[in-house]
Amino acid sequence: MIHATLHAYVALSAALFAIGLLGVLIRRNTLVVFMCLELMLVASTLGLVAFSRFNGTDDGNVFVFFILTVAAAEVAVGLAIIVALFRKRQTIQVDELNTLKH
Amino acid sequence: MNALPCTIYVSFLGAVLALVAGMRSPGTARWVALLSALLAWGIALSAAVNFVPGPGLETIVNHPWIPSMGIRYHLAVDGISLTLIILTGIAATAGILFSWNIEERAGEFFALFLALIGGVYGVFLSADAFTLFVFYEIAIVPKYFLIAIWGSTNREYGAMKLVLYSFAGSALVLAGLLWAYAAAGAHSFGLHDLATAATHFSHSQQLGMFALVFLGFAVLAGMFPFHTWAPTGHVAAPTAASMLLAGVVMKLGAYGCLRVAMTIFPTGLAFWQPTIACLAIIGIIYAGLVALVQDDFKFVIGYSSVSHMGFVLLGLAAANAQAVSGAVLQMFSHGVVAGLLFAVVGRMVYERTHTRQLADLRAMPLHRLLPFAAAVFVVAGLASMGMPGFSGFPAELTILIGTWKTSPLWATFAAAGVLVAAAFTLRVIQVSFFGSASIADGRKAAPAHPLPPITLAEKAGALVLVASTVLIGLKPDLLLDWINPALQSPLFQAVLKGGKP
Amino acid sequence: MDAHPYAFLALFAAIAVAFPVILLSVAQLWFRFFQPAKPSADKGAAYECGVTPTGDSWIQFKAHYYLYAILFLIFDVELLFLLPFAVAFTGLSAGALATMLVFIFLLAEGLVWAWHRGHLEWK
Amino acid sequence: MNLDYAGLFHALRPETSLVVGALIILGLDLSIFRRHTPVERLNLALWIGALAVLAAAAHVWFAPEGPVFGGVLILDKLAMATRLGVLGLTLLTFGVASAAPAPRNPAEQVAIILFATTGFLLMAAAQQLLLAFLALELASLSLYVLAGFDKTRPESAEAALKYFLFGGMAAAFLLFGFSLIYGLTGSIELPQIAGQLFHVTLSPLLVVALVMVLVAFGFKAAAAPFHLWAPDVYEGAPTSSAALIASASKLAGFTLFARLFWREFGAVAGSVSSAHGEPGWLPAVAVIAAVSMLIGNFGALAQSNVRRLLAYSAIAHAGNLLLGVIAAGDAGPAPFYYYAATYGLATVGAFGVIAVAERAGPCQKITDLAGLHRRSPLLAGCLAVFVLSLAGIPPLAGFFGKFTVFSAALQMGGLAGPAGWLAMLAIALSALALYYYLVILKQALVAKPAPDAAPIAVPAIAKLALVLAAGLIVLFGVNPSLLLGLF
Repeated sequence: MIHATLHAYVALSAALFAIGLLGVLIRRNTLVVFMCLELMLVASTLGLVAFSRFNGTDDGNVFVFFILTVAAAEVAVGLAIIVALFRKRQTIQVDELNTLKH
Repeated sequence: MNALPCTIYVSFLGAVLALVAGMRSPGTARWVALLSALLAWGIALSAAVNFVPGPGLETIVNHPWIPSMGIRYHLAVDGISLTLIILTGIAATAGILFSWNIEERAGEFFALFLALIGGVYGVFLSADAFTLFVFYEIAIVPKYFLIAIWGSTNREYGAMKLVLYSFAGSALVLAGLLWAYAAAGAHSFGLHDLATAATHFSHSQQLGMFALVFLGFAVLAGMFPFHTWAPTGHVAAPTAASMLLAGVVMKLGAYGCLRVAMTIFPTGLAFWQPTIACLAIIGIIYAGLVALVQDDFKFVIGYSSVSHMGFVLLGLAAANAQAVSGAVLQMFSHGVVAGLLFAVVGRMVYERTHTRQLADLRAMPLHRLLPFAAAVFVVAGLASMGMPGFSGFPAELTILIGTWKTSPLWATFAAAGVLVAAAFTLRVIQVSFFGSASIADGRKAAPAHPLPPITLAEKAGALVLVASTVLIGLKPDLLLDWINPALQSPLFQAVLKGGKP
Repeated sequence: MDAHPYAFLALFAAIAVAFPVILLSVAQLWFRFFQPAKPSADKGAAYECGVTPTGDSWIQFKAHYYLYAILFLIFDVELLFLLPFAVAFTGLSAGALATMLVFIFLLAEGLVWAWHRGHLEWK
Repeated sequence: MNLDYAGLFHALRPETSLVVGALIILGLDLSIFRRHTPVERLNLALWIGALAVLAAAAHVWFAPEGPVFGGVLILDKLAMATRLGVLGLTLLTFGVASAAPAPRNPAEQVAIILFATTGFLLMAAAQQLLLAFLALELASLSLYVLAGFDKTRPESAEAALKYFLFGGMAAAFLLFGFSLIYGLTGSIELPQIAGQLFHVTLSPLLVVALVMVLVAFGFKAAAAPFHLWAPDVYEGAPTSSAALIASASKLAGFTLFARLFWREFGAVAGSVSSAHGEPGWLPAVAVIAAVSMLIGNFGALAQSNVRRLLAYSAIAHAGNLLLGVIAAGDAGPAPFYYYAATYGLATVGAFGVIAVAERAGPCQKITDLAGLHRRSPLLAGCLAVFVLSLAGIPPLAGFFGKFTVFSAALQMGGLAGPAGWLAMLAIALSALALYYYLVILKQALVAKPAPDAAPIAVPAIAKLALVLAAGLIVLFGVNPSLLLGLF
């Protein structure tokens, strides 16, 4: 089996995080932005697992359990908000959300 | 002696009561306000009667307020603060008498008025920098509402400008005090402790702190070029408020300069002395000249009080025993006289003729329409010119002599300022009251209906003020005997020594 | 030589790929030469069992089902905690058991709440 | 570590009572009261919620000090003070909610407020990365829902979405930072992490981690340049939610912030007390604080909407609070705690006044407050107290908050270093700030009411809450030792 170094894992999680952040910043569709948020969470999850493995402590793994739960809760709340907004505004494009003046 | 703090509490309590009473009827609010002001004044006078002049502050109350920061609620009195407390009592009583005709939201008016007065009493009584600052800011905010709600011309602009200037000044003071407090090791805000600690500060620190604190207070004292709030504010303010502004609030600034900035940082004073004196003289002459060309009666008075406060600052800057005592005397004198002038202009004349344009006033022979007002205004004018027999004379004379000791040049310029003051005062007396109807060139002629007569309240208020200016003019030692011993205290000795150029 | 024991898998895979490819390419050729495209409105219409279709076929479906999705998600994630709990069950102290029971109770309470609010009835 | 569950349950009694209260509210609302009008259901829920909060406060008051469950939670003076403050602010928020029109499902609103408060309580005491993250998320998720609670207004949902997106991003940043910290130190317990970091130097990875966590808290605290969500949320969210977001969550958030950075990264704090300070997170925080003060104050000058004005002033206050956090290293948490608590009081009060005023018509523009002194003298008086306290006028609590924070910052080395300059900047800007606060008061106390403006009737509960808040502000301002004595 392949033996990846810790750096590989950290690099991968950093890359995932960067991709997610990029998506959050440039995508206009709320749902896609939303997925990118989850991607950022998953990135740190990967980091935690890797660190947990290489540190030899279990804290990271436990942390991951809770992150998954929190992510699920975030999905629940986020979806609810998006649906509520869609019912009012018939759009989920971020740049069309300009009722509140800037 | 121990009754003096009650002046503060009585005023604040009176504010609350006036607010409550105002919900029932304006009349009750008026009487509540008048009674509490009289009570406070009476307390001050009774304290003055058995006041033993001596060097240094005589502690009245002193107990820990915020122990973790070494802040104490410390009230004390000496001759200087007693003088100004008496002045506050006079101004407050007169002010309430002259705002007897306030009908709209009277309760709130007198509540704010008394809150301001309470803050002023507190400043004059504090011996702890934090306590002093708290009372100082309590005195600032009511001014905004007094002017913005009950004021006249351009009131919201005037009010905002005045309050922002004052608050910016107090921010400077706060910065300086906090800096000194931190540099002193954050043990105490007591004026005495700070002064002792300040002796260990580096020279540059002293200069910086003095600049911050003095400038902050001097803004409120109307020092050139930070005086511009004063004329607009005075003009916009209702009569009683401008009486308080000129009479008492500007004194807060001067008092702060003397009691806080100068006594804590004498070294700083020694450095900045010429600058301050220069600004003071510019203020005297510039404001006088501007007053000479104003068309608005109230602007004349507004600039005149800037000019007179210039004398106070000059006396402080000269920083020798005579000049400083003269400055304090001038604070008292100007407080009374300016109150009188504003009372005549704002209440007696404007409320009846509804114009303050000198051109309009000259068209109506006011000395016949309002003889009492004319008489009072002449007295006040003479007093503010520094005519012998009125309080202005000993005050400005003492300042000039004292300043001469420090620098003859300054004294000469200031003397020129006296002449300018005489000029614009005579002009305004002549134009406003003794202009004859013959020159009515199409302007608003003499009003058809006779002007309403001067009310009893106005007469009472005017008499109080006239009496005090004449009394002090004839017998200045009444106050000087309090002031001079106070200047013997170590703190002031440091000032007077450090002040030598 | 005897083939690798899994060689036939490769063979099957090759055939599995080749078969549809061949058929599709033949169909493509047939279409190209014998049956050029003649599009028309009737042809393009959505098929409604012979009835002429009405309205747009891109209608919006009600989003009510997302509540089910969310509820499912929550209870799906619950497994994440229940599995380790079940595995380590025998070695758990009373306190841990109580903690877990609190957790399950809260989830169940949530379900009951959703049920009572009528989020489980398909409207 | 031996897991002491009894101790855990014992220490979590405040949170337990809150959650139980929420469950009771939901249960009653579904069973007995489902036929009643929304207003009745709201009042019932509010009363039960108030009882739960009081019970929690009692538990907090009598809780023993010390670490809990192997140091996952720490119940020290800061935790206790913050918990009390948060509970008090939640009570006042209930008062605000009682004044606002009842939403379609009131019980859920109160229950979610209680859940958010539970999150705040845990934030106040968390001493472990996992618990800190969970507490923060519990609070944040509840607040997202609350921000979008008014289903009748699209602004509300929009505010919720913006808040959610920014908050989610903050959570991701926080988590990534945490994962790096865990990787660097191999532990998620603050003390161990601190012990580990004591040896290491400022490695690039650690810098990344610090920046990530800092950004996350910048978002949560609405500190510039991460403040963009604040004005929209304050404007769009229901008034009671905005009050909670602006007050209790600020207090708990800053407590967690200070605890995390001083307990965990104390070794790599760097220094801002001298002109050439060592690198560390303190200089970064100082920069954020300065930017927040500037953007907040100057942004507020341009506002014509009272809620957005409050939002920008909140940004400015966040800058001052960061200054307090910086100074907490030397002066302890008392100054910034006092500042945050009294600021929360004033903000809740201001939003309470807005909520009551909304009963008689919309209250968005500053001019909507015109002539408040005629329409309801009580409201006008309370608003004056709150706004002047925000402006920092003695004898109100806001003044002493600024005073103690600035003096603590100046004691870090006078004007020798950035801390001192920052304090000076803050003092100067507070003079500027008086202007826009007076603009509000000018409408409320000076201007004449609009011809069609009706007098406003203040409900009893709201009256109680407002007077209580105003009284507390005066009390704490006149005698700050009441709060400082908690430390």
